[in-house]
Amino acid sequence: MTSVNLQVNVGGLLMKNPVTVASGTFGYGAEYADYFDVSQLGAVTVKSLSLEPRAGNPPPRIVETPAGMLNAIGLQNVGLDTYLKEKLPYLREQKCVIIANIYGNGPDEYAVLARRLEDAGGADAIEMNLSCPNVHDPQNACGGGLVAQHPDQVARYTEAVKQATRLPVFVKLSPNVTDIVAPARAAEEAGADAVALINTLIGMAIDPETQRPLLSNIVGGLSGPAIRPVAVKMVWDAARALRIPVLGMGGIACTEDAIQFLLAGARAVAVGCASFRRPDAAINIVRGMEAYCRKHKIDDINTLVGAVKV
Amino acid sequence: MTSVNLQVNVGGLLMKNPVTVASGTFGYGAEYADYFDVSQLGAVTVKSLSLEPRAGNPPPRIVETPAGMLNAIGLQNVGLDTYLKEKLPYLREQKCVIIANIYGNGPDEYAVLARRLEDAGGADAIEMNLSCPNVHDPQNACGGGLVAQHPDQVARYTEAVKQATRLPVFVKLSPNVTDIVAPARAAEEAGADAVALINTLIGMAIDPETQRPLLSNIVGGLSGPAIRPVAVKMVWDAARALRIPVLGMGGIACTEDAIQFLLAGARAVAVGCASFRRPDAAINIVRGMEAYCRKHKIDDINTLVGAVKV
Amino acid sequence: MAHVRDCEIITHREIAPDHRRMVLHAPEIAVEARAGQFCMLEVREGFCPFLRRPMSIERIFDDSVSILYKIVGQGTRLLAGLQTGSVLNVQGPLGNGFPIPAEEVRAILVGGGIGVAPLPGLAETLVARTGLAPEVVLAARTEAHLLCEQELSQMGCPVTLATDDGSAGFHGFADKCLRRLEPDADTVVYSCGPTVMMRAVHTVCVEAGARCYASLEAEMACGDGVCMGCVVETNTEHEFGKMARVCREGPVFDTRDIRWSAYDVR
Amino acid sequence: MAHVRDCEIITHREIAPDHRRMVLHAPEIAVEARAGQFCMLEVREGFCPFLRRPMSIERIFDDSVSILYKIVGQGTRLLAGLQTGSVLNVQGPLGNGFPIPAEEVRAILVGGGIGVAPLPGLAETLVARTGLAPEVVLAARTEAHLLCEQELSQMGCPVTLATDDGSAGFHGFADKCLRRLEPDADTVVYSCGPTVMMRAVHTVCVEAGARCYASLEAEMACGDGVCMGCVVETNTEHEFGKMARVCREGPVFDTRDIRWSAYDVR
Ligand SMILES: Cc1cc2nc3c(=O)[nH]c(=O)nc-3n(C[C@H](O)[C@H](O)[C@H](O)COP(=O)(O)OP(=O)(O)OC[C@H]3O[C@@H](n4cnc5c(N)ncnc54)[C@H](O)[C@@H]3O)c2cc1C
Ligand SMILES: Cc1cc2nc3c(=O)[nH]c(=O)nc-3n(C[C@H](O)[C@H](O)[C@H](O)COP(=O)(O)OP(=O)(O)OC[C@H]3O[C@@H](n4cnc5c(N)ncnc54)[C@H](O)[C@@H]3O)c2cc1C
Ligand SMILES: Cc1cc2nc3c(=O)[nH]c(=O)nc-3n(C[C@H](O)[C@H](O)[C@H](O)COP(=O)(O)O)c2cc1C
Ligand SMILES: Cc1cc2nc3c(=O)[nH]c(=O)nc-3n(C[C@H](O)[C@H](O)[C@H](O)COP(=O)(O)O)c2cc1C
Ligand code: FES
Ligand code: FES
Repeated sequence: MTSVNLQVNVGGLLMKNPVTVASGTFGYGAEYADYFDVSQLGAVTVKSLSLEPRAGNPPPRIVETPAGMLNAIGLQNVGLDTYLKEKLPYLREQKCVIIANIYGNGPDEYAVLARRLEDAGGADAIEMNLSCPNVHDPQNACGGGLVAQHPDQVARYTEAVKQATRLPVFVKLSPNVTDIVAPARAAEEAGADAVALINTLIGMAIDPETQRPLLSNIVGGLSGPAIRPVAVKMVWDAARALRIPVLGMGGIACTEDAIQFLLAGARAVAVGCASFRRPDAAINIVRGMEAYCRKHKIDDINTLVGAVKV
Repeated sequence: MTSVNLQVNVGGLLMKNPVTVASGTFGYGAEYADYFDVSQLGAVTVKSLSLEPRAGNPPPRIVETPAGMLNAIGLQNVGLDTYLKEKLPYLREQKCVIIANIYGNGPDEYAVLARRLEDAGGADAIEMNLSCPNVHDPQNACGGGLVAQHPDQVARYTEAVKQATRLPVFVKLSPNVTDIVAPARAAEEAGADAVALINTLIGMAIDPETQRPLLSNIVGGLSGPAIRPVAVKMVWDAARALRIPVLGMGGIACTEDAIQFLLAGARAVAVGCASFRRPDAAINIVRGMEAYCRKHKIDDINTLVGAVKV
Repeated sequence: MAHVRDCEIITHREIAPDHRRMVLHAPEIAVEARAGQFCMLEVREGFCPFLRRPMSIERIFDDSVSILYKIVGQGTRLLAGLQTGSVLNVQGPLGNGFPIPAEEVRAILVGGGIGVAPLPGLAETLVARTGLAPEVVLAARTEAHLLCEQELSQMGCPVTLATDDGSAGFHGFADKCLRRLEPDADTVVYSCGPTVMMRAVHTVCVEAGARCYASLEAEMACGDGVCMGCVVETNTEHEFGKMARVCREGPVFDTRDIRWSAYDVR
Repeated sequence: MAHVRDCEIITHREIAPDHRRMVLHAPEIAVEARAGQFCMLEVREGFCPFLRRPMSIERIFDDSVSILYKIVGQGTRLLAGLQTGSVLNVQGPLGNGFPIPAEEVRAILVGGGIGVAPLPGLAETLVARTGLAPEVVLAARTEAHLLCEQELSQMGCPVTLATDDGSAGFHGFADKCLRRLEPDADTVVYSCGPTVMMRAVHTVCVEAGARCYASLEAEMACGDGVCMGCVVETNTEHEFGKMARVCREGPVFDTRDIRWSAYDVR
């Protein structure tokens, strides 16, 4: 076997390997350039971008939990303009493939974000964050909850973005649903090119001494190895039900974790808060995948996708 | 302060302290008698009982995960008759308060189980397991999923049991729902005396070497400290929405964990798979609660319930 | 009666590549333990790894027990990092030991790889109770992986070695080697090792009409009979029917009671 | 440029009850580090605890750095258990150091409790760059908790002690003690310690017209500016507006830039 093909096509986005990073855990790429050449990743997914800069929630925003963490950042980000002016040039210079994760109030803002990103060459794919537990979208027309918890809303938001851009559109879903297939299918039917899952699980922690929540936002999103089994299961469910690809994430820390997601049906994976512990986690997984394929005599990583033997 | 009141009333069940064990993690009580006097717990909750003995799923049934585990036991149990004949006498002799967790196919079986348990003096309260991810109830009239994922079914099952017994009835719910309040409220409106939550989160793990699921049942239920933040959040949601009490569980391993649940609104708590690691985990929490109350100058543990300062 | 105790590590030595013996100061456990029982070890504080690790008791001393283990994954690697004098939380003794014949009887012990772990204690008990040292077949992949030969020889056991690669003793598998020892209806065979080995040993015993016991392994969460995680399919009914708990009804089973074919699907 | 490296623990000593100093062999980190920067330590392998622990660099040597820490919870307890010669994964140097005046200027360092940690390195740098040893106020609850007095004295720093209980030096808080030293508009004050102390020091400096820098703490996940977890409210705009990252825009801030009142609600 001379070489292993690691290239994957995620709903029209060509990635030279199936590894990206999870939005909000890798900044805008440059922050981790000290540790490795970030252009070697299949793609860099940037922190959720909103039209205007967002200040996020008051601190404390972080709590450590067993094998994971809760965050209640609240989507603090530089906003679209600053992204295009100050963050994008570095990523383009490095020749990174860019997945721009976006967050808006209502479908129109999502659409504007997508269109302006496309126009400015600010993204190679759009990931719609419909599932952040730390913010509230007043235009989610279904009496509270996350957009991703309401299939009809998922469809509405997805359609708006699909009409606004020709870039591949990924819809990022929440695990806090009775059946992940419902919103996933709604996204597919509305034209999404892929679904991304999972976002964090809603959680809460209380300090028994002060008797107050440990996050100023009271609740936050749970991530990390703790949630990996939940994520693998949801990827498996979604991948079997859909024709469009799944971008899998949730607790991936090493190659073996990433392989589980591919076997469960993910076309590509994103490494999230594991980077906080090991900034080179994602690139090590790229290397590990190649080694895994050689060991198992696999010449194309795509053959692993959904190949779990049940 | 002379003494601390630890007694709580969970929907009519008097417990001398707010600590029981989670069904399926403590057998029928006698198994742990080597380690401590199990009658010192507020109650002993027994493994789900079905009318007939159940063989459960084929092995492997257990996978370790970060800060937790997946299980796919499939409710293997001795069945009601053997329970009454061989397990109950010990519990009664020890003067344990008994929460009998039951599982049936369809509402009628649940009702029969509850009635027969009451008639035989086999329980002081009934906990309806409507949320086991490892079995399939063919009579759940909603096209798959768990009974606890369908509020209308929760109501139907709860009503059947409430008509069959005068014992306090607890309804055990699943975290795999979009909004825990919906099934919780359905249980309350159908007459439940308390809700118990959370059961395990559905999860999956794949062996990257063999490329096969690590559980013969493919999927299983995730428990342990990993899921604690999810459980605390759901207890908080349910407790604020309901008038009936909440029995909280999910990842409790020490006193501080248990206090979090009380502060979030649980009237009592259940210690689950933490007992596997430390068989005396539950009784240590009883002791720890008393110490906590003394330290914080609390003379009645009930004042902590729902007292989180938000 | 089982205990949960912080136990001091009295000695901890490498006995073969990736194999270690640990002696634990555990008076309450030692006094109750019988050959073939096991302990659950909390390999480190915190929740990663979350579960205890089951380990057979190798030998039972006055106020200590020894274990013999192979480094295979995270838990055993952490175990290997513990220093003499440090403390390990041990739960045990758990499960049922090997059935010991009341009178003098020919016994053959078959241990494969790290499966030899409970056999020194068993040999010792057989010598003490029946007055007769059992014969032993020690099998391993290569010579370097043969364990406890000296120990067993010193107890007076005639030891036959077998290696998969022929680097020491008989060239071939344990069951072949056992067959050569010609067990008969008056022989009792005890085996512990890989499932395929125990199954083959069982087959030999069935043909020879010998009694045969095997010490099984299974994924365990509680070790105490409460989680129902560790079951094996049996031919007869136990407390929970034909899905018997390895930790409670076992780990030692009469091999005729095991539904060996259930392993085919795994 | 930050690095992630396995570093050998060269020395590890208790310097006061529950307080330790650890010297780490970290040539790449040492060569880049400046006083006031910090490292993120992976206290142990595995996922419990999940996050690294931020620790200020105390002093910078040729090919090593030292840290000074207080045992307060699980992470620092595990750190305390690491033996000399063992290896710790270290990420650093991170954040911005203390601004160092170009010319000779009166500097006063105020350290409270374990907050003294970054001050020895700062004093050393000030001596090297400005030729003048800074004055130091060392404050702690009791005499036993006063840290680094000898070290700082040896660098030529006039050290004033202050204890909450009067068991050594000035009886009272650090800000009172600072006021007695009469800082003025030509003084630069550096402080590190409990938030209430730094805030009080800030107030003294505002009144005196002195420049004042403080090294802040916050819950950190990444230490690298990507998670947005560690923010503090500021009065001026930074890269991410008025919610500045302690790990990136800090940990050292001009105290006039901090919205101290934001701490009231916590
Ligand atoms: C009753 C009993 C007695 C045993 N006695 C010994 C002994 O004396 N010496 C010895 O070296 N080994 C023995 N084993 C096997 C030993 O428990 C495993 O090798 C060990 O748990 C592996 O842990 P790990 O973290 O290093 O490996 P990992 O592969 O990382 O373990 C992952 C998970 O799988 C479980 N697991 C892995 N292998 C086994 C196994 N073979 N059996 C049960 N669970 C397993 C672990 O408990 C853990 O939950 C025994 C097993 C049982 C059930
Ligand atoms: C930039 C910076 C520099 C620091 N320098 C030092 C130093 O030189 N010496 C020293 O002893 N301590 C220092 N600290 C504080 C130190 O990081 C905490 O004491 C330590 O993380 C506590 O960990 P633990 O597991 O023992 O405590 P736990 O209370 O169990 O920690 C639980 C969680 O809270 C976080 N946490 C707890 N306390 C703090 C804190 N004060 N600041 C930030 N996060 C915290 C931990 O990182 C962890 O995520 C510094 C903190 C920061 C942000
Ligand atoms: C600190 C933090 C910030 C995050 N911010 C975002 C975000 O801005 N947009 C988004 O879609 N997801 C965000 N996420 C969710 C992650 O992208 C990812 O879906 C989740 O963390 C699960 O993956 P992990 O367990 O590997 O971290 C964030 C997660 C963390 C931990
Ligand atoms: C091995 C195992 C078996 C279980 N069996 C049952 C059961 O029979 N009935 C039930 O209602 N819940 C069962 N559960 C769920 C627990 O009662 C509890 O809801 C869940 O484990 C969460 O608590 P924990 O994280 O503290 O373990 C089981 C859990 C485990 C780990
Ligand atoms: S390990 Fe739990 S029943 Fe055997
Ligand atoms: S700790 Fe992550 S941004 Fe500062």
